[in-house]
Amino acid sequence: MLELKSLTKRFGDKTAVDAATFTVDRPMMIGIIGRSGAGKSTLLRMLNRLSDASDGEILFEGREISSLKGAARREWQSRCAMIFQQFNLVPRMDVVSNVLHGTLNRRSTFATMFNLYPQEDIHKAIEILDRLGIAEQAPKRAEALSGGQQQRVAIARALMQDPSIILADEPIASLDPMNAQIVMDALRRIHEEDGRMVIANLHTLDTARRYCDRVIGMRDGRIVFDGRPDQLTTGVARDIYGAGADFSEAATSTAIETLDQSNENLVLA
Amino acid sequence: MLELKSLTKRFGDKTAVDAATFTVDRPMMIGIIGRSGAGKSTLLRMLNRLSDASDGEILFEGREISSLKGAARREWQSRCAMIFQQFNLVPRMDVVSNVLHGTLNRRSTFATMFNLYPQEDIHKAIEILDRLGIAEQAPKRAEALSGGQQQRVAIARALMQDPSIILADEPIASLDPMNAQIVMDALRRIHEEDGRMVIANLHTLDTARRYCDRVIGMRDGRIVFDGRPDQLTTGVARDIYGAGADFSEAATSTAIETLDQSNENLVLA
Amino acid sequence: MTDATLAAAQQRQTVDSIQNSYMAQVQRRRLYGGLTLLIFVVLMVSGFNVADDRNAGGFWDGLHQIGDYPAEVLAEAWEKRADLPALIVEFFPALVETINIAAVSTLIGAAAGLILSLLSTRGLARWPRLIPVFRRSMDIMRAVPEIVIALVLIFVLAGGPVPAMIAIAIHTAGALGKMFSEVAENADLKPVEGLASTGANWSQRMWLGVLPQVAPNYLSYALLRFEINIRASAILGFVGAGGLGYELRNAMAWGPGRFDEAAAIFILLFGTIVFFDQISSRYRNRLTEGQNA
Amino acid sequence: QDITEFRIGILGGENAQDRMNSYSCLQDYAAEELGVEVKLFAPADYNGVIQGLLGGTIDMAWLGASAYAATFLQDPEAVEPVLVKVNMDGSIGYHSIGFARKDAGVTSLEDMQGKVFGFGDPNSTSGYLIPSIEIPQATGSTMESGDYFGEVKFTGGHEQTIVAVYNGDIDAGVTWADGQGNWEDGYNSGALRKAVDAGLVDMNELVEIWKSKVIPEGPVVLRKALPDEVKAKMTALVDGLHERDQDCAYGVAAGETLGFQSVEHSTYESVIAARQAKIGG
Amino acid sequence: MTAADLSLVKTEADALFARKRIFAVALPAIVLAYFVYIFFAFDIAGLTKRANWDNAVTLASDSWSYKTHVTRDNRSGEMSYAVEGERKGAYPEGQRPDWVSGDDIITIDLGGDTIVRLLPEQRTEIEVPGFGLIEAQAEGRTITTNLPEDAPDWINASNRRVAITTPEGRVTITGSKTEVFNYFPGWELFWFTFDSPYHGHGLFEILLGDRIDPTRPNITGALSDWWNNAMWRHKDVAWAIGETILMAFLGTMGAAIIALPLAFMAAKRFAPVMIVRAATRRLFDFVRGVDALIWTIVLARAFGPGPLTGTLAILITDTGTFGKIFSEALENVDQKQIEGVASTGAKPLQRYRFGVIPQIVPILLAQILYFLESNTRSATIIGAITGGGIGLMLTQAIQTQKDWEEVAYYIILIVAMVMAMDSFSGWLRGKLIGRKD
Ligand SMILES: Nc1ncnc2c1ncn2[C@@H]1O[C@H](COP(=O)(O)OP(=O)(O)OP(=O)(O)O)[C@@H](O)[C@H]1O
Ligand SMILES: Nc1ncnc2c1ncn2[C@@H]1O[C@H](COP(=O)(O)OP(=O)(O)OP(=O)(O)O)[C@@H](O)[C@H]1O
Ligand SMILES: [Mg+2]
Ligand SMILES: [Mg+2]
Repeated sequence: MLELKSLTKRFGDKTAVDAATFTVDRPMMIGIIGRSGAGKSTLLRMLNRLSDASDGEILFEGREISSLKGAARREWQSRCAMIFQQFNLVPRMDVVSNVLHGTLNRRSTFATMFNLYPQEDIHKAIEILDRLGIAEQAPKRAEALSGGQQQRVAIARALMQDPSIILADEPIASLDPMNAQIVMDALRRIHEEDGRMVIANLHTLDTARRYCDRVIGMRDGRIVFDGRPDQLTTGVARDIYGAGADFSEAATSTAIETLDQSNENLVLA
Repeated sequence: MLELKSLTKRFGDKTAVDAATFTVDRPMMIGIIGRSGAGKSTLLRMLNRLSDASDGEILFEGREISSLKGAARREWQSRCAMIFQQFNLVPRMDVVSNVLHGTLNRRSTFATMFNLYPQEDIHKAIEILDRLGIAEQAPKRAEALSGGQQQRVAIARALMQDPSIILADEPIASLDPMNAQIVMDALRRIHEEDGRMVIANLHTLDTARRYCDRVIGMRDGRIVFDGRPDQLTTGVARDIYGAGADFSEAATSTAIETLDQSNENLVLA
Repeated sequence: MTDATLAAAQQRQTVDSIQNSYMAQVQRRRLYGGLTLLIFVVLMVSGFNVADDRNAGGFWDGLHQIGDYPAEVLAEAWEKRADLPALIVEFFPALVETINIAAVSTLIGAAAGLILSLLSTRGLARWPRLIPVFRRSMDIMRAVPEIVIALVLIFVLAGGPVPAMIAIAIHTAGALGKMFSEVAENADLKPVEGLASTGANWSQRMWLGVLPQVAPNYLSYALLRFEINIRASAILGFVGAGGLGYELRNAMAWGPGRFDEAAAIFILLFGTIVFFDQISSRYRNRLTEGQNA
Repeated sequence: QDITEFRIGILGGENAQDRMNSYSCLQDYAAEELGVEVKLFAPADYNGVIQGLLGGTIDMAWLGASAYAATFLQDPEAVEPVLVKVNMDGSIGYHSIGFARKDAGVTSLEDMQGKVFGFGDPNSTSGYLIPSIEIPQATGSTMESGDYFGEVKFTGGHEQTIVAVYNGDIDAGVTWADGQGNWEDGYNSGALRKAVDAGLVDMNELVEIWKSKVIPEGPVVLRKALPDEVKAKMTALVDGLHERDQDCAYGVAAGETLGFQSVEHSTYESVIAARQAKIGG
Repeated sequence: MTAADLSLVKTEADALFARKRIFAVALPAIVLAYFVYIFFAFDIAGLTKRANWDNAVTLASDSWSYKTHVTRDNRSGEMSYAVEGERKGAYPEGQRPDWVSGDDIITIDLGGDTIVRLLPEQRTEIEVPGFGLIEAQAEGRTITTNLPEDAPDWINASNRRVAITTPEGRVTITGSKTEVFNYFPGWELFWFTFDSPYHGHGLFEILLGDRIDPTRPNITGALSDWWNNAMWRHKDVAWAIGETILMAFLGTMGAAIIALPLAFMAAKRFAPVMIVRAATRRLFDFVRGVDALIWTIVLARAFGPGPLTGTLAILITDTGTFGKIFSEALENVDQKQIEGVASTGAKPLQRYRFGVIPQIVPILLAQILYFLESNTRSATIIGAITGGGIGLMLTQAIQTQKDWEEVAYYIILIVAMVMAMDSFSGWLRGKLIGRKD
C-alpha cells in the first residue's frame, strides 16, 4: 500500500536522504533506526509532505503523493498523522483544543478561527484521551502536562485525524524510561487495535526490536538494513551505527529494567 | 572566646533557632549537623549578622556582637567570614577581584568603583589562591570555574578578610565527592595552620566526624547534642535526625569510596 | 465478568462527566470570549463615532484629501530642491541641540533611574521601609507629561534647551526606574549576600554585586530611551523649547514659501530618528544576545 | 445646497482666554439661526484653523491679519473676510510694540544696535510679520543676526517675549497692545496688560522703544463655498451681537468693543503684501 | 606552583587591574567631558544668573492660593470685587467680601494689621506695620506719594505707577485705577460660583439640611451647579479627560488591529519575498519616524481639528511601532508549534491561528497595554495641538497665564489620569497574561 521509489532529499551539496526505496504491503509497525544525522527525520517529513522531495516518488495505494499541491497535499497530511520528538503542541491551549487540531483539515477555516468545533468532535476527542488514559487532563493547558502526557496528547491529536498512517519522529527521545514505555505501548496498541500503519524513528535498538514488525536501518541517508527485528544482530547494528568494536547496546538503551537496576544500585550503595 | 546566650530567631510564628547556647573557648573546628530546616543556616547568618537575632546575645572576646549597627556591624562581618553552599561569588568578575572583595570593608566606595586595590593586596590574593591550589585560575571569570574551584575562591575571599572566625554554611553540599574532599581538607588546613576558628554546617555525619573537633547537633531549632565526634553514636544521630529504625548513614554520605562504587555500578549496568 | 462491565460502566461515567464539564467550560469560554469581543467592538465603534462626531471634518469626507498637504510640501520642496543641501547645513546646529538635549537627559535620567530602581527593589533597597515612597515618586515622575514640566519651567528659566532637558530627564528617571527595577527584581541575590558577609557597604554591594548582572539589560533599556528621547526633545521643540522641532513647526506653520525649509528639517529629523533607531536596535540585540549566550 | 452642521474655529494666541467658553453663547445663537448643529474648535495651533479653513472642515473663524494673509496666499478662493472688531475709540487696529527693560539703558531702537532682539511667534502679525518689515525701515538694515541687532531670536510667543525681556534674557522684544490707555497699565488690552494683571511684570521696569503703524484687526472670515444664505445669516448674527447680547459680544471679542463692522479684502492687502514679501525674501 | 610561575601570575594580575582601572576611569571621564561641553553649550552658568526665582515663587504660591481683587476705577470711582479679577468670579451687585468695609472711605483689611483705605478724590492710604502710613494720590496720569526717594525694594514707585507688595497682599496704583489684591490659601469657588445659591454652604448642610434653592432638591441642584461651575468648568474638564483617553484608546487599539496583519508581511518567516518585507519594514520606519506631532499637521488639512485627527495621528505612528514590535515577535516564534499544526493538514490561516497567534498573544497584549498607558500621555500633548482633551485646557491655561491654581488642577488631573491608566493597564495585563506585574 505504501511504496517509496528512490526518494531523495538534498540540502545544497548534502544528500540527507539518498534514493530510499522500500515497499510496505500491509499495515505494520515499522521502526527506522540510525544514528543522528542519518536522515530519519528528513524521510518522515517527506512522507508527511512537510518538506518536498528532491527526487523520487511516494505512492500510497497507487496514488502519487510526492507531487501533491495545495488542498490535495493538505488532505494527504490529514490522512498521514505525524508525532514529533518535542510533541509540537500548542502549549498555551488546553488539551482538548490541541486534540481537536487533528480535525482542522475537515473543518471550515471560518469556524475554526473562533475555536468553534462541533460537539461530537469534542466528545470524540475526550474519548480518545480516555483511551490513552489522560482524560482527566482534558481541560488543562498542554504546557501544564508532563512530557509523557504531552506526547500522549500528540498521539491523541494524530488519532483525531483518523489517519491511515501514523508517523512518529523519535516519539520517546525526550521522555524518561517510564513514560517512554507508556507511549510506545500506546502506539503499538493503536497499531494492533485500529490496524493503522505506524512508522517510528527510534534511536534505540531494543525499542525497535521490542515493538516493531519490521526495522529499517539508515546510515548517511541510505537504507542499509531492512528486515525483521530478529535479523538485527549486534554486527548489523554496528554497521548501521558505524560504531567500532567498543559498541555497547546498553549505552543507548532506554528500557526500564536496565536502568532500574542501576537506580537500585544507587539506592543500595 | 565565642559565647552564645540563648540566641533565638523567630520568623512570624515559627521559631527557627530556639535559645541556642554554647561557648567556645579556643579556636576549634566545629561542625553543626541536623536535618534540613533544623535552623543551621539561620544560626550562622545570625553569627555573621546577615540577619538580626530576635533574642539572646552573641559575645566575642567579651564584646557584644548581636546589637552592633552600621559600620560596627560591617567591621564585625569583616572579622567573621562566611562561606556559602552556592559560593555566592560575583560570577561575571574575575577570580582575583572576587578574592579582593574580602577587603571591601577596609576600602572606600570610591576606591571600589575605580578598582583601586593596593598592589600588595592583589599579590596577597594570588598567594592565597596559590595556597588553595588555584592560582592559575586567577584571571578567569568566576562563572567559568567548576563548583569545587568556585568554593575554593570563596574560601580565598574569606581568608582575604583575615578573619578570626570562618563560618561555612554547607560548603560541600553542591559539590561532588572529589571536590567536597578538597574543600574540607582546605578548611581543616586553614584551621590547623592559621589557628582560625571554623564553624561549618554539614549535612553528613561522616564529614563532621572526620574533620571536626566538636560537633553540635540541632533539631527543630534547638541544640540537642554538643560533644566530641566520638560521642556521636548512631543512636544520637537518630535523635538528631529524628529518623526511625530504618535510618542508614549511607544515605547521607558523601564520602568518596561509597559513591564511587555506585558510579561504577551505573557504568557497568 | 460483572466486575468488568461495572468497571466499564464506571469508566463511561467518568468520561461522560469529563465531557460534560468540558462542554460547560467551552460554553462559558465562548460566552465570555463573545462578550469580551462584543464589548470591545462596541467600544471601538462607538468610540470612533464619538471622535468622528466631535471632529471638525468627518473621517470619510476627509479621507480623499489626506495627501493634499504633503503634496503641497513636496511640490514646493521639489521646485526648490537645489536649496535643500544649504538648508540642511543651516539647520544642522538645531539638530545638534536636539540630540544634546536627548543625550544629557538620558544620561541624567538613567543615573537617577538607576539609583531609584535599586532603592525601590525588594531585597536590594537601602531603606526597605521607603520602597513605597520611591515607587510612588517614580510613578509620578513617569506620569507627568514632559510638556507640562517644560512649559512651567520656561517661566522660571526662560526658553532654551534647559527646561526641555530637565523635563525629559525627570520623565526618563521615572520610566527607566520602573524598567530597571523590574530587571533588578530578577537579579541573583547570592553575590549580594556574599559581599554583605564580608562587611561591604550598600553602595559596594550594589556596584559589585548587582550592577554587573543587570548592566546589559540596563544599557539596552537606556539606549531604547535615548531613541525615544530624541523624539521627545523634537516634540518639545514643537511647543517652544528650542531645537529642531521648533524650527520645523515654524516652517510648517508659515505655509507656502517655507515648505522647502520644512522639507529640509523634516529630512534631518527623520534621518536622525531612523539612524539612532537602527543603531540602538542593533546594539540592543547584541547586548541581550550576548547575555543569553 | 444645504449644510448639515456649522463649524466655528477659534484661533489661539493673541485674544484667547477661555475661548470655547466665551463662544458658547454665539454657538447657541448660531444654532438657533441656522437650524443645524454648531460646533466649536479651538486648536492651540494657528495652523490648525488655517488648515481647517483650507480643507473645508471649518466654516467660520476670527483670524489674525497675518493668518488671514496666510490663508489667502495658500488659496485665494478659500475664505472671504466679512467683519472686523471696532475698538472703543472707533478704530479697527492695534499696534506692535517694541519694549525693553528700563535699567538696561535702552530707550529707543538706536540703543539696540548690537544687542539681542526677540520676535514672538513667526506666524504672528504683531510678534513678527509687521515688525520684521517696519523695523528694518526704521533702522535701515536687515533683521539678520549681526547686521543691526547683535542677535535676533524667536521666543515662541508674546508671553515668552515679555518674560524674556523682563528677565533680561533678551534686550528688547515685540508684542501686541491696543495702544489705548496708559503704558503703566500695560495699555487697555494686550499681552502686556495680561502679564501685568497676572503679577508677572511691573510696567515701571519696562519702556516702550518702538510702536508700529496701526495693524488692522484680523477679520471674521467665512468659507466662500458656504451657501449665500448661511453667509448672510452668520454675518448678520455677529454684526448684531453687540446690540443683542452685550455679555456675549464681550466674550466673543475678548473685551470691550463697539461691536463689529463689515470689512473688505482690500483692508488686508498691505499685510498680505508684507507676508508675500517675506516669502519672496 | 613555583615561585617563578607565581610572580608571573602576579604581574599578569597587576596588568589586569591596571586595564580595569583605565576603563573604570575612562568612561566617567568621557561623560564628564561631555557634561562640560554641555555646560557651555547650554550656557548653564548664564542660566543660573538669569533664572527668575521670583517667578517660580509667584507661580508656586499662586497654584495653591487665590487672590481677590478690589478695584477702584480712578476715573469713575466705581468699585468692583472679583475673585481672580474675573467676570465669572465677580461678587454679585451689592455684595462684597467681609474684610472690606465703609462707604465713602472704603477700608480694606488685608490682615496682619495691613490696612488699605480708599479715600475720595482718588486718594489711597496704606498702613504697613513697621513702615508707617503710605499716602498716594492720582491726578490724571500722575501719582504723587509721600514715599521717600530710597524706598525699600518691596515698593516700586514712579510718578505714573506705584506697586507695593507686602506679605499680606499687593496694591498697585495708576492713574486709571487702584487695585488691591488680597491673597488667601485654597481654590476659591471650586465647588460653587457666587451665582449659585449653594455657595458658602457646607457639605452637611447641602446633604442633610433644608432646601436651599426652593425650586430644586439640594443634591441635584448642588450637583448641577457644581458640574456647570463656570469658573472651574468641571463638565468640560471631564469631557476633556474622556476625550484624551478616547484618543489614546482608539489610537492604540486601531494601530494594533492594523499592525497585526502587516507585521506578518514584515516577518522573514511569513513573507519570503524580500521586497515585500523590506517595503513593509521601511513603511513602519517611515510612519514611526515622522512622529505623531507632524502627522497631526498633515491630517489637519483632511479632517480639521478635533479628537479624530489626534486619534489618527496616534494610530498611524503606533502602527509603525507595533508593526516593528509584532514582526520581531513573529520572527521569534517557535517553529515546532506551527509544524505540529501544519502536519495535520491545516490550511494556512489555521496554521497562523493556532500555530502563531497563541504564541504571540502575550507579547502583543503586554505591548498594547503598555502603549495604552504611554499614549494617554501623548494624547495629552497631541490634543493640545489638534484641539481636544485636557492637554488643550492645560496649555491654554499656561499660555494665557491665567490662574495657576487652574494649571495646578489640570496637572494633578493629568497625573492622576495617567497613573490610573498605568495601574489599569497593569491590572489588565496581569489578568490576561497571568502575574508578572
Ligand atoms: N533544513 C535543513 N537544511 C540543511 N540541512 C539539513 C536540514 N535538515 C536536515 N539537514 C541535514 O540532513 C541530514 C539528515 O538530518 P535528519 O534530521 O533527517 O537526521 P536524523 O536521522 O533525524 O537525525 P537525529 O537523530 O539527529 O534527528 C543531517 O546531516 C542534517 O544536518
Ligand atoms: N526568611 C525566612 N522567613 C521565614 N522562615 C524562614 C526564613 N528563613 C528560614 N526560615 C525557616 O526557618 C527554619 C530553619 O531554616 P534554616 O534555613 O536555618 O534551616 P537549615 O538547618 O539551614 O536547613 P537546610 O539544611 O535546608 O539549609 C526553616 O523551617 C525555614 O523554613
Ligand atoms: Mg531527527
Ligand atoms: Mg541551610
